Amino acid sequence: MPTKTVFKTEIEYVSILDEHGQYDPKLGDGLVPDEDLIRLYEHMTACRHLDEVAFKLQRSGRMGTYPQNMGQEATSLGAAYALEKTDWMVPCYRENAGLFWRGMPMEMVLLHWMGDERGNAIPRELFCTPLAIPIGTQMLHAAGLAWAAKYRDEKRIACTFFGDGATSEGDFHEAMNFSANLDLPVVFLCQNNFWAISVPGRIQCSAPTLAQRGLAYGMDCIQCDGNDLFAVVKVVREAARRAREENRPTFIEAVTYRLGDHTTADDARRYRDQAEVDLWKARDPLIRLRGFMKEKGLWNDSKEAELQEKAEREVAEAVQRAEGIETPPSTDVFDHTFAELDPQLTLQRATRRTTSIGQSPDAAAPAPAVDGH
Amino acid sequence: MPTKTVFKTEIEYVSILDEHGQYDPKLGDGLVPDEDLIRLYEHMTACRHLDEVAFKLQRSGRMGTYPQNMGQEATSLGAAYALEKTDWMVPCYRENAGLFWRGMPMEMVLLHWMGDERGNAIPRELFCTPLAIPIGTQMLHAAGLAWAAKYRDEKRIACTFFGDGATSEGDFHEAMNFSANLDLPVVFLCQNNFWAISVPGRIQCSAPTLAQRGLAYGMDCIQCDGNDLFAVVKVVREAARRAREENRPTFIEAVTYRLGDHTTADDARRYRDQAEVDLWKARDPLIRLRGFMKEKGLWNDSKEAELQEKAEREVAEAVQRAEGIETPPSTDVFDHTFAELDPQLTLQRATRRTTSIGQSPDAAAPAPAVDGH
Amino acid sequence: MANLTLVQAINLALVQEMERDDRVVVLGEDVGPNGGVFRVTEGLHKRFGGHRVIDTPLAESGIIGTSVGLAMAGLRPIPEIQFEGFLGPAYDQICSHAARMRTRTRGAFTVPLTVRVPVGGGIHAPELHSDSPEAIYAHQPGLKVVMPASPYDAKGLLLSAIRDPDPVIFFEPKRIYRAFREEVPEDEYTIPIGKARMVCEGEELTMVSWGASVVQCMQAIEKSGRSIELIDLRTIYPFDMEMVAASVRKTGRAVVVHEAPKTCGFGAEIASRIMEECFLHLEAPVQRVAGFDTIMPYYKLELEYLPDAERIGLAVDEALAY
Amino acid sequence: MANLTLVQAINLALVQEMERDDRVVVLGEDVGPNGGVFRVTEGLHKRFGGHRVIDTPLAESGIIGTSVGLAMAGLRPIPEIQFEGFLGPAYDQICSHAARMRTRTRGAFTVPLTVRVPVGGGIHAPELHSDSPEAIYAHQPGLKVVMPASPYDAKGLLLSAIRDPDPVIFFEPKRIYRAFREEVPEDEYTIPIGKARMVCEGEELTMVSWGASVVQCMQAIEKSGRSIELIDLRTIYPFDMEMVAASVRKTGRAVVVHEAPKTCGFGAEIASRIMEECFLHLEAPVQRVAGFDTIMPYYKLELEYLPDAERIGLAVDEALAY
Ligand SMILES: Cc1ncc(C[n+]2csc(CCOP(=O)(O)OP(=O)(O)O)c2C)c(N)n1
Ligand SMILES: Cc1ncc(C[n+]2csc(CCOP(=O)(O)OP(=O)(O)O)c2C)c(N)n1
Ligand SMILES: [Mg+2]
Ligand SMILES: [Mg+2]
Repeated sequence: MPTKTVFKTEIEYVSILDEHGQYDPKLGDGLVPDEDLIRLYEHMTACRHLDEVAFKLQRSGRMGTYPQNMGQEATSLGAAYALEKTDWMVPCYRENAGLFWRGMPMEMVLLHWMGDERGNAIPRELFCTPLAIPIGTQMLHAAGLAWAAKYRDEKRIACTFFGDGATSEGDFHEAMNFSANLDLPVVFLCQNNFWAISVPGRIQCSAPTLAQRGLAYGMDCIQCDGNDLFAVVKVVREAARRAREENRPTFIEAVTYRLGDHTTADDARRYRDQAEVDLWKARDPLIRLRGFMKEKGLWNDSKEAELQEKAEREVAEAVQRAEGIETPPSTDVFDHTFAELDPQLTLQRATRRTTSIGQSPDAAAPAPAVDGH
Repeated sequence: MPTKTVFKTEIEYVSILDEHGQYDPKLGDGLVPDEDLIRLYEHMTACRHLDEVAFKLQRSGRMGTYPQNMGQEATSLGAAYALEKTDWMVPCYRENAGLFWRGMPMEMVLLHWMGDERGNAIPRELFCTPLAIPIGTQMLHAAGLAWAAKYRDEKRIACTFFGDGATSEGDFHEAMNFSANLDLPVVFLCQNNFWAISVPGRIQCSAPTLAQRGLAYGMDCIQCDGNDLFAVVKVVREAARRAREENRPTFIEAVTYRLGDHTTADDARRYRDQAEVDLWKARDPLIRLRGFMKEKGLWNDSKEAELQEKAEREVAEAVQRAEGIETPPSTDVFDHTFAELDPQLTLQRATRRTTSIGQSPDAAAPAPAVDGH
Repeated sequence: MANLTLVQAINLALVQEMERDDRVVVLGEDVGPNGGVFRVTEGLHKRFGGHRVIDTPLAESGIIGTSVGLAMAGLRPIPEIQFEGFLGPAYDQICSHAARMRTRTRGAFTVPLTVRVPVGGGIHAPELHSDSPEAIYAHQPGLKVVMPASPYDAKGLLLSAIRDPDPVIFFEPKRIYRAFREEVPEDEYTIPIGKARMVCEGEELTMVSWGASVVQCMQAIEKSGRSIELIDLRTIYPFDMEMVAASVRKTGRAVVVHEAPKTCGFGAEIASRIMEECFLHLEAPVQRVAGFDTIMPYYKLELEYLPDAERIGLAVDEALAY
Repeated sequence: MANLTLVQAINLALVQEMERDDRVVVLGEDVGPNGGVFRVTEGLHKRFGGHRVIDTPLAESGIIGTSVGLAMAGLRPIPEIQFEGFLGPAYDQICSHAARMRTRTRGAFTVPLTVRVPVGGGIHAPELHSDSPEAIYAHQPGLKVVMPASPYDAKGLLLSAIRDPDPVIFFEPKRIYRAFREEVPEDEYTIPIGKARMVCEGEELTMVSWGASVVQCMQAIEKSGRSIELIDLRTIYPFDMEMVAASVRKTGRAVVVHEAPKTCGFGAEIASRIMEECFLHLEAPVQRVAGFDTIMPYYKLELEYLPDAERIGLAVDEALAY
């Protein structure tokens, strides 16, 4: 039936260091200096270690629900590495590796999952927004942040992180569409880990690739091996350049896998096969990078042992800091609702109650004892 | 940088009878029998005539805001013609031509715009949903209706109509994504008329085609000349078949133009050039079809004069019926809130007020005079 | 008759109604093989198949919007929204369409839809997993809003909701999902929407609450040693003003308790209605023990936010002393 | 000083604030060359350019969500939502993010955002163009909700809203967009958020209203011939309870008037607060003259739905006779 072709395109996949250790020097060389590689690997290791400790904290009742990052460290970290330190990072909740690279104190992430808003009081100079709990909503903030940077001609871009599931939300579409049509300097980085809790990727997107989501907006889009640090650095760096210099957004699908449960509240054995997990364990980004560094003579077992110890210490200290912080006073429930509290809030804060106190505040019984701290 | 191509595609454009009267018999012959062609042209004419009358009704205060269909009749009608009469039509608000073909009484559409819900009390056997006022929301209903038909194995599909602007809404994305991933028998028909009120198409979609919106879902997608009745019939028929037989949805971009203002509340001269309008006036689907029918010997000036008279009469009668209907009783404000009114609503209905009536209903003052009818 | 938790009672209602009526389908995020994040739909996928228990894309507006279509076609969809904090993206489809379709079409189309939503705080959950938006939906004409406070009620109310010809938002207080068990008959029974439950009778004061707060109210009553009548509303809209008014006319005093923020919470509606209908019987202003007019805090401070027996007791004392 | 309509007063405020502060940007559907469907942004695009006055894609969640980002970065975005009926798709970005960002981050990020939204009925508009959702947003902690009832107030309140460090929903009653003119100073002035306006003083009864209903109240008061004190709330959250309470303590009687449905409308909050704070002064229950608990009807019947002088008068008579 067709009478004329009006659009033609194709989507590419980038891999540099594959799961078998095969490395493409043409694409990879010069991408990441050796000393950076080592630091990146150290970050991955610390992140992985935090996952283990956090899991135990949750199990022993010292922390609430926690989502492990295990398996996805290369995507998060590679992207953070490819960005300028003053570019916005707009994460979901599985970006520990990247956030730590940026300088986010480990205890802030812990505090968040310990049910404490102080974990989100992110120093402005980190250019990171808080973890996003409602799925798919933060990409619009990234678009707005990038827009503001463009408005002020700051040459700052925004990179936003999200999962495969998030691409099903209407807000994802609107963020992509705003960015493409208003020419906003945004990098959309989808961590396709094949699962949204128990729902398989096929239910979120039945197209051959998730990357092609970008075609709907005429956006540059590309797929890469998300467990390959080099590939991630390469595609994010290129996307960041395009955003910074041309105000052109990019959609990146980083193919990766969540090795752990969705969160500590989840039991992935209920819905996925161990065989699949095992397959991906072999593709673990840490193993892969370590192998590469060993081959290159950058790494050895004693360095590894040292690093493990260091990571253990670092995490333990962070946990100590997070647990050591005093419980916030109950006035904290009130104090950040507005810049200035209105009379009703002021009264509720002072009396710690919502009931009226008769004809005049003086007639009130004393506030409950909980006021103490 | 790319290392492997993982997806390749192209998008086609279908045109059969172009604006210069050029006709492709290979694609067009056998598509629409001559007697149907005449009936379709009659519907277009009636629809066009209603537009003119409605405009005048609005200007003289006899009707509220009204959106003209002028220029887009071929898309709406071609699609309605290509569907089975028991397929769901899920329109936006510029589908008069198609709805009339389906059998929607003209006065119902008038009643709607006269601010009367009775215009939406659509006989079940028409398989049409009411006009959708909130943009972009009705496609999800189409997906649900199609899903129900599939659930019951009814071989009924749903075709939903919407504008270029609507494709910017999150709900559009979710409807497309649900349909593609859950294999729902839906035809998505976008009337790309280049404007969403005053906002040009470039702001809704900066991709080369709107049709490629479908690629994000791995959906079949195609572009066609929306002012070419034949092209619309062809692509919708094919899409309907695919939906019915294979539960595969299709996204169609019908390229057309809104010759009138957005609605009677709009003044398009504020934001678009007359030259653009003139260009599209030459592509008017009515002129084009009439020319074709004349060429084929199916039509002549006396038939045209007769038809104009008939259309005038038909519209006048519909207006008379719509205006002749009695104002609904004020109890109509209440009676369709629920299948059964709860006590509070029953009281509000009986007393026509929301104020309490003292300690018991008997103590109430009489209801206000407005109760009369 | 079995001793069930609230989760189990809802599960049982779903199973029985799906057996009885093949128009019933369950859809949402993770409701399939995983049985829902709270395991409310556990076993349904296995029993009824992927045809009737459907894992959807992660999109709340899509879940409700397609459910509206399913319902318009005559099915009885039961979408689950995973937490009340994620009702937001579906707000428009609920309020602009589900609630309006019958009115809009003068009854030509109806939307017999039951939206199941875990609700409320107290379970140490992350942000946006602990809110109480019932007043938002009670303010939208065309919706019914239900919130059971016990396993027995949950089963009976859910059956009524599913069979109701109009859209129902069915809030499930997650704090008591597994907090206690109750005898729940295997046999079919329904509890009418719009009828409250008299939890205990009393002479001195009327306490009105719903959802998980009913437990806090019971604790406060026990502590107080006073003769207090406790009404569990069960249905937020339409609510059982008859029972509330009769009680307040008897006691002359009332305290309303809920988790949602005070301002414009459903307590305001109840207090106003009590004033309107029992004015001459009132010995003291109706008191509202509610969440503060602040964002529900992260869980470290959630117990500072939620009404507890102490705050309720204080209100009772003051109302009685008035 | 010029004699301006409400539309013109808002336009003037926008122009002046954009001149003063280049962090202010205006965005939304049709706000650019078309000047907005109500012409509120008329001339802005020409004056300030497409850089600062931006036509966006047709997507309300996108408009608010990107505005949240713009505001987090320190700009002062003023998004327009074309009609209150289309706030629905943006509900989640408003309530889950704009309202919560300061609390969530302990002030590290703030959202100084002013959402402009035409509101209310009475203009013969299509479906979903005539609602009054102010109570919905008043119930969400972290938001301020403003609704001017006159051109003078509109200008002063809008400047306060734009300069407010927190998110403000600025409702513009479309029924009085052009219904009357008022002297509006060219010079800069602001009206504080949270302060009501005493429209007229009186001794027998207090009437509280806001938005377009204030006009209906004035008509009812004139008709009644009684001494009635009329308070125009101007701000819904936080509202000026001080002025309301002082008045009711004086008059002993109150009637609240609004267009939104009665149940859980903002009238419930006001009535409850009056009871809480003026109980011993009340001679009659506070009455609510409000929209019915039904969907706002299509325009043929909209005047049956909206409170008018007659319905208000009846409530006044009964409250006075009580
Ligand atoms: C709006 C919204 N809906 C539902 C949830 C519950 N939920 C939390 S995580 C999750 C799955 C997310 O999947 P994906 O986007 O792929 O991210 P991943 O966890 O796999 O990294 C769901 C459904 C939520 N947080 N927000
Ligand atoms: C959710 C929503 N937002 C805004 C509007 C106001 N509005 C009515 S029509 C329209 C433009 C629609 O454009 P398009 O989808 O291209 O359809 P067209 O009118 O061109 O046929 C807008 C913004 C609306 N009705 N619903
Ligand atoms: Mg995932
Ligand atoms: Mg259009």
